[in-house]
Amino acid sequence: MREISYSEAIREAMCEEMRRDASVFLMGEDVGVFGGVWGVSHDMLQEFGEERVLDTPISEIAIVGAGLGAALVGMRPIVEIMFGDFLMCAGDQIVNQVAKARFMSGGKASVPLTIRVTSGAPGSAAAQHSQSPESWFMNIPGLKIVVPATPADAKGLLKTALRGEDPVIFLEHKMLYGEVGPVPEDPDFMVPFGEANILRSGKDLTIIAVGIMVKKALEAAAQLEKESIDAEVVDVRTLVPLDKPTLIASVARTGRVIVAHEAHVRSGPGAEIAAMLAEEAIEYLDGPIVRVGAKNVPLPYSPVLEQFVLPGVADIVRAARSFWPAHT
Amino acid sequence: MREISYSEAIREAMCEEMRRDASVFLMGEDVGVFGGVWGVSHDMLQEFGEERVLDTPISEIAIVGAGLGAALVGMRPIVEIMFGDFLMCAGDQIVNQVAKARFMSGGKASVPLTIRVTSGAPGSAAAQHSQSPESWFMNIPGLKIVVPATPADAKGLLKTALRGEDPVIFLEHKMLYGEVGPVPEDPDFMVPFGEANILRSGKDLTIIAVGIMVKKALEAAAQLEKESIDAEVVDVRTLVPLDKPTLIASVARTGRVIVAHEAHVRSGPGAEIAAMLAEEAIEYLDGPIVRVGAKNVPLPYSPVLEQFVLPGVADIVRAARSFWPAHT
Amino acid sequence: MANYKKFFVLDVYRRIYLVREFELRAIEERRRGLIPGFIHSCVGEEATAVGACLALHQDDVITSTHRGHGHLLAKGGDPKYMMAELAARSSGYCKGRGGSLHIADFDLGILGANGIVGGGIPAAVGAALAFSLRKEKRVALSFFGDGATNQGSFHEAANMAGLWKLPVIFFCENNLYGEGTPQSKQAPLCDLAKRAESFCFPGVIVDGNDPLAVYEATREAVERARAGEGPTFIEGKTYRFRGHYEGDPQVYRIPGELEEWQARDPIPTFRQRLIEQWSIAEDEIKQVEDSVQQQLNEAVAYASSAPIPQEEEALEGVYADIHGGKVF
Amino acid sequence: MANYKKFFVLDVYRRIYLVREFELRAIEERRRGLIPGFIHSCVGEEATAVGACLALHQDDVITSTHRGHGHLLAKGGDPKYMMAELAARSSGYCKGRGGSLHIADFDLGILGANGIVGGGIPAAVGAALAFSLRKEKRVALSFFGDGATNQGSFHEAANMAGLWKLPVIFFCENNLYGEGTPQSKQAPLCDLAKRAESFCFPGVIVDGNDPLAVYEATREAVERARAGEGPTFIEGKTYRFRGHYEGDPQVYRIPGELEEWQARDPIPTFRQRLIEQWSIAEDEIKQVEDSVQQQLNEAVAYASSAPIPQEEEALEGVYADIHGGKVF
Ligand SMILES: Cc1ncc(C[n+]2csc(CCOP(=O)(O)OP(=O)(O)O)c2C)c(N)n1
Ligand SMILES: Cc1ncc(C[n+]2csc(CCOP(=O)(O)OP(=O)(O)O)c2C)c(N)n1
Ligand SMILES: [Mg+2]
Ligand SMILES: [Mg+2]
Repeated sequence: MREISYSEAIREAMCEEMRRDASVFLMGEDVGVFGGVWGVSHDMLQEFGEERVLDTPISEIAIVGAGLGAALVGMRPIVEIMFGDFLMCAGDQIVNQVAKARFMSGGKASVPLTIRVTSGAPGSAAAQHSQSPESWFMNIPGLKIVVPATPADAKGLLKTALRGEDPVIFLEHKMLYGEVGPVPEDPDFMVPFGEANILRSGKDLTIIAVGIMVKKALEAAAQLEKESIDAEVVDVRTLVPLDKPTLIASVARTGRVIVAHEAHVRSGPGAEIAAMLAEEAIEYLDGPIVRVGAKNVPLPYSPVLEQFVLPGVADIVRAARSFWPAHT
Repeated sequence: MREISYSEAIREAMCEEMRRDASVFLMGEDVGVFGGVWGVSHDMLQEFGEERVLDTPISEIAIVGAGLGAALVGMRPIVEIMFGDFLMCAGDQIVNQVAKARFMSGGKASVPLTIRVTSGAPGSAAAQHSQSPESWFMNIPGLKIVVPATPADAKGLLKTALRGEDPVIFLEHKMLYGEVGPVPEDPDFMVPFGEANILRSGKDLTIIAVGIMVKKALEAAAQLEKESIDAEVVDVRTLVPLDKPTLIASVARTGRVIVAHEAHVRSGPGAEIAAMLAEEAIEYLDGPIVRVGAKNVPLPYSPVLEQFVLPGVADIVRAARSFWPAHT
Repeated sequence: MANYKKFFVLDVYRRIYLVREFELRAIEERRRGLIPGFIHSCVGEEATAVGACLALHQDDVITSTHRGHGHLLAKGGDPKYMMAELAARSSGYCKGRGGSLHIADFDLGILGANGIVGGGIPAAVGAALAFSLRKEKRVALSFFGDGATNQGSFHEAANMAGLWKLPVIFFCENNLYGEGTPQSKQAPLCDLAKRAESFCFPGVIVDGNDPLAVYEATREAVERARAGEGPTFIEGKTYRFRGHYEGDPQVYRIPGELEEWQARDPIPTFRQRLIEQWSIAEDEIKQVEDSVQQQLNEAVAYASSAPIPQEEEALEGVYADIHGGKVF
Repeated sequence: MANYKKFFVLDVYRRIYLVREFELRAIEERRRGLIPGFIHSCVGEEATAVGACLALHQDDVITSTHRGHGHLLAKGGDPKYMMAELAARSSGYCKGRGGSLHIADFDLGILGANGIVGGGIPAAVGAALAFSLRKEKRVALSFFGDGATNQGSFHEAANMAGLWKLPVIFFCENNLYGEGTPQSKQAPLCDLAKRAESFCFPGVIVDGNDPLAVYEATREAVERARAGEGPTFIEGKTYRFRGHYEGDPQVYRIPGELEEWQARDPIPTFRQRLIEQWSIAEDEIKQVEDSVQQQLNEAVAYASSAPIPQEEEALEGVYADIHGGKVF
């Protein structure tokens, strides 16, 4: 299969859907002339014109709210929020308007709105440009939350979002944009929501990973293999809906589990995953559910401090070894 | 001890601190002439005047942001956000400004800002006026999150907030305002953060409860007693900081745990509590960690639907019985 | 103005009378227990709702507020389904899930009432954006109060609309209060229409108690919008006769103010004009009034006997697609 | 204007020259690897920063932006500690935790740069509120860009300030771009000072490339503020010579625009005026320039040899009070 980057995969999904469906359009800060500050929408303005690739004012409330309004009258907007950190500028629109429109209207409102947003620490971007808002809206019924970890998933999950009828928060990790991998060319290639992906089978330990930590979990698994620890790596792919059956089945096989994400540990996405397992899979557990995530401090500017705060391969390896005290 | 309501206890804490410390003032929508839409600040305008009890425009961003700015130059503002649901209007100020100011400035900024906010469902107030934002900001380092369940704690915890140096989100459950209980008159009575309160000792089961669910947990425990189930009820009192040692010790004694809160189950405060226990106390557990909370749907207007969605005494009782299949 | 045909002005009267009587009936039915939730009545403000919506087509859209009954009725909402919604019934507009604050009907172009002050304004802009992108000659009109002009959402949405010359009308019902705080204590200017200048579209002030004046101002704005000339801000000066919500003690009112405005009550004033200006017989007016009363009797009867939702209905309508139940 | 003393104008020159050279040096040091993070330089916009801060006292406060180096230097920031912060060192202003986007020094009245567009404006209003409540004659000045005037935070904060006549100055540096989008595509008007009319305080337009014109406008605003006459909005028309951030491909620039503005470069322009208008000898100017170069050499030397933070420092300064470690 031809290989393209995560960034190109996202662009391809947008372009294909915009060609296919006139109701899809893209709007956000600097998505047009600039091509997106991360370059994801480069040259889309040229292909689709100013009416379908809209540079907006720096107005997150209006961007999300206008996306909602356009969706309510039949469009399928993609709105880009440049950094996940800025989602909170539009907090009310996301939580009280977008998420609840369908339910409050008795199921009549359809909000096929995709909010594309970058997440994660790109390196020394400090506390307001490095956050992983993975769990910020998980408590809010009505939203779906998608965390692609590979180019293929980025494309396939985005297509599912764009063809669906529900609002989706689509989290693109900045440090994954450059990742290259095989991506199907089939224009109808879609990855369904709510299906976790077992990327590596293993019998000793399950590593449930979110977003960029999938890559690190695979690296950790490769290291652990040398220590004769056979780790299974599961990519959740979507946090809402969460594929409980796959996660539970994996834990049932291995009896040990690490949940890894770049978000802060406290009330990160791992909290929900761990709590779900502690409720529904406790009988399979042979040890604690260990969470690996950013320490509970804002992201620091200094590379030394930042690396200390962020979770890495070594943290997963260390956590895995802790299940077998002889190893540590 | 004399008994006063939760609402009066909050008012008393504010008044005492305002008398004691000229840098404390109250600002929010309708807190002055109206006395707060929940009546909490009634007649405070009369005592303290327009310069210390400020009616603001309907501008949550400005209210929280002005609180931050005033705090940065030495004031100790109390800002009231009328409904927890509206916190998201000021999401950026809370998450990116207030929470991070100290850290980002290398520890130099002090933000002694208390954000008082109502939470919970008052009955048929529907999806935008009933939410329990208990966990919305738990992922954000830099904030403290306080959930008083009794009049005494309301007063004592608020005083700790007002005399502290850190930003606090102080969640007042609307249906607790009328609760009456003993409250110390000592003007220096304070309840420290990070100390859970064991309200009822029991040996069979620990019910960790948040906010209004403390009351319901006690009711459930009384019912369970009749079925010879001896439940311990622990009030977390503060979600950040969380008193892990007390929670773990309780679970170590009982081996069974229910976490109860009014927030939605998914990624509610119980997710973090359960995950923490699954990580640090799993060896003590004789069964699953059961979460009792609102179902994962927006709060409905209809009383029938709302009661179905909200967690109640019966849900706790049912969850408790599930540990002893013979009971169910 | 005398140019209006008799049947037209009689119909205008029917509409404002319907709004008034609907509100009074709803208040009455709330007192009697049929209606469980809050009511923010628009008694005294019927002329803005009716005058504005008269200038719209059915396929034009509105967004409304917490004080929305008049807007909804004026845009074609059926009192039966509205009353049933207020009574939290399955056959109400939102199947009992939304209540007064969240009534919506997409077939009628009612994109929703709103519980968040200023929360619906961006969606109206988004709808207008969709109309503009699709080259449809439809317009969006957003109702909001004086208090809402102090929200960031208003500013961001108005800027976007002015920038892109979208077919949207910002209709501000300036009733001199935001909850218990006078408008003069919420903003430093009393003619809010001036705020349109920040966004380079016209701001028009109109007697909000005169339905024909409102109609004419809105008609002009609609014409401009349909002609691609962009938004208009209309400020209707009016007054709320009852509490912010039913039960509001109204301690904040300036003595004499209510009486002054009641002397300009839109209902009897317009009724008198029917007789004097259009020589309509008392009898004919009575007939209209009777038919409205009849309609409301039916609405109340309908609501009273409409089915109460079943518990499980609470789980419907959160998502279009629940992925095999995984999203709950 | 010719009235200014020679030592004063020479000092003004020293300041703008310092800002320019600091930026160039920082850019150079970033290229050489001393500085790890992004730099949003203010090259071309030195006169607004310097002119505005000249009108302030040390105990007046400012809030700044992502393009804040000039503001901070102008308010008295020490290039040594600034450079050390950019180099992520322990002796930087924020101990390496904040970086360029978050430099603050409360002793100098620098309440903080900001990574959120418009994010610092409400805090300036809050500081002004505190000054006003305490009857201090201090003022707050908030710097922000043209793009920030489209944020809800600006609107809410400006309304509150206008309403309460607070001693705050809204200083808009209109550099014709917000990131890659021209100002004219972000708002429907180019004279943003007009927006002050919405809040009933004066809006003043000034040549942002002339430090004395900026100084005079700000001095007047400061006088008004200290006299209790409320806020002023000052719009300094200026232009950014370099990319939005270092590395920005700048595809969005209108051909010829940069050259036009470079012809009005504030540094050589003002230098020439020193010679022509104040008859200052080339030699004297050179001396000033040399001393600035010397200062910057020292700053870079200081930063280069300053200690790199230790990992554990990341855990400091999140809270004032960590409750026995429980908050992590
Ligand atoms: C964001 C937000 N803040 C506060 C409230 C509480 N609240 C509901 S209505 C209201 C007053 C609104 O005033 P205005 O916009 O003038 O409308 P009116 O009630 O006068 O029709 C307030 C403060 C809210 N619903 N949403
Ligand atoms: C709320 C928010 N949205 C978007 C951004 C990304 N961003 C950083 S600077 C910038 C442009 C700001 O333009 P302006 O206010 O004119 O300031 P300038 O960069 O021109 O000095 C943008 C969009 C941000 N930091 N914060
Ligand atoms: Mg009003
Ligand atoms: Mg700019």
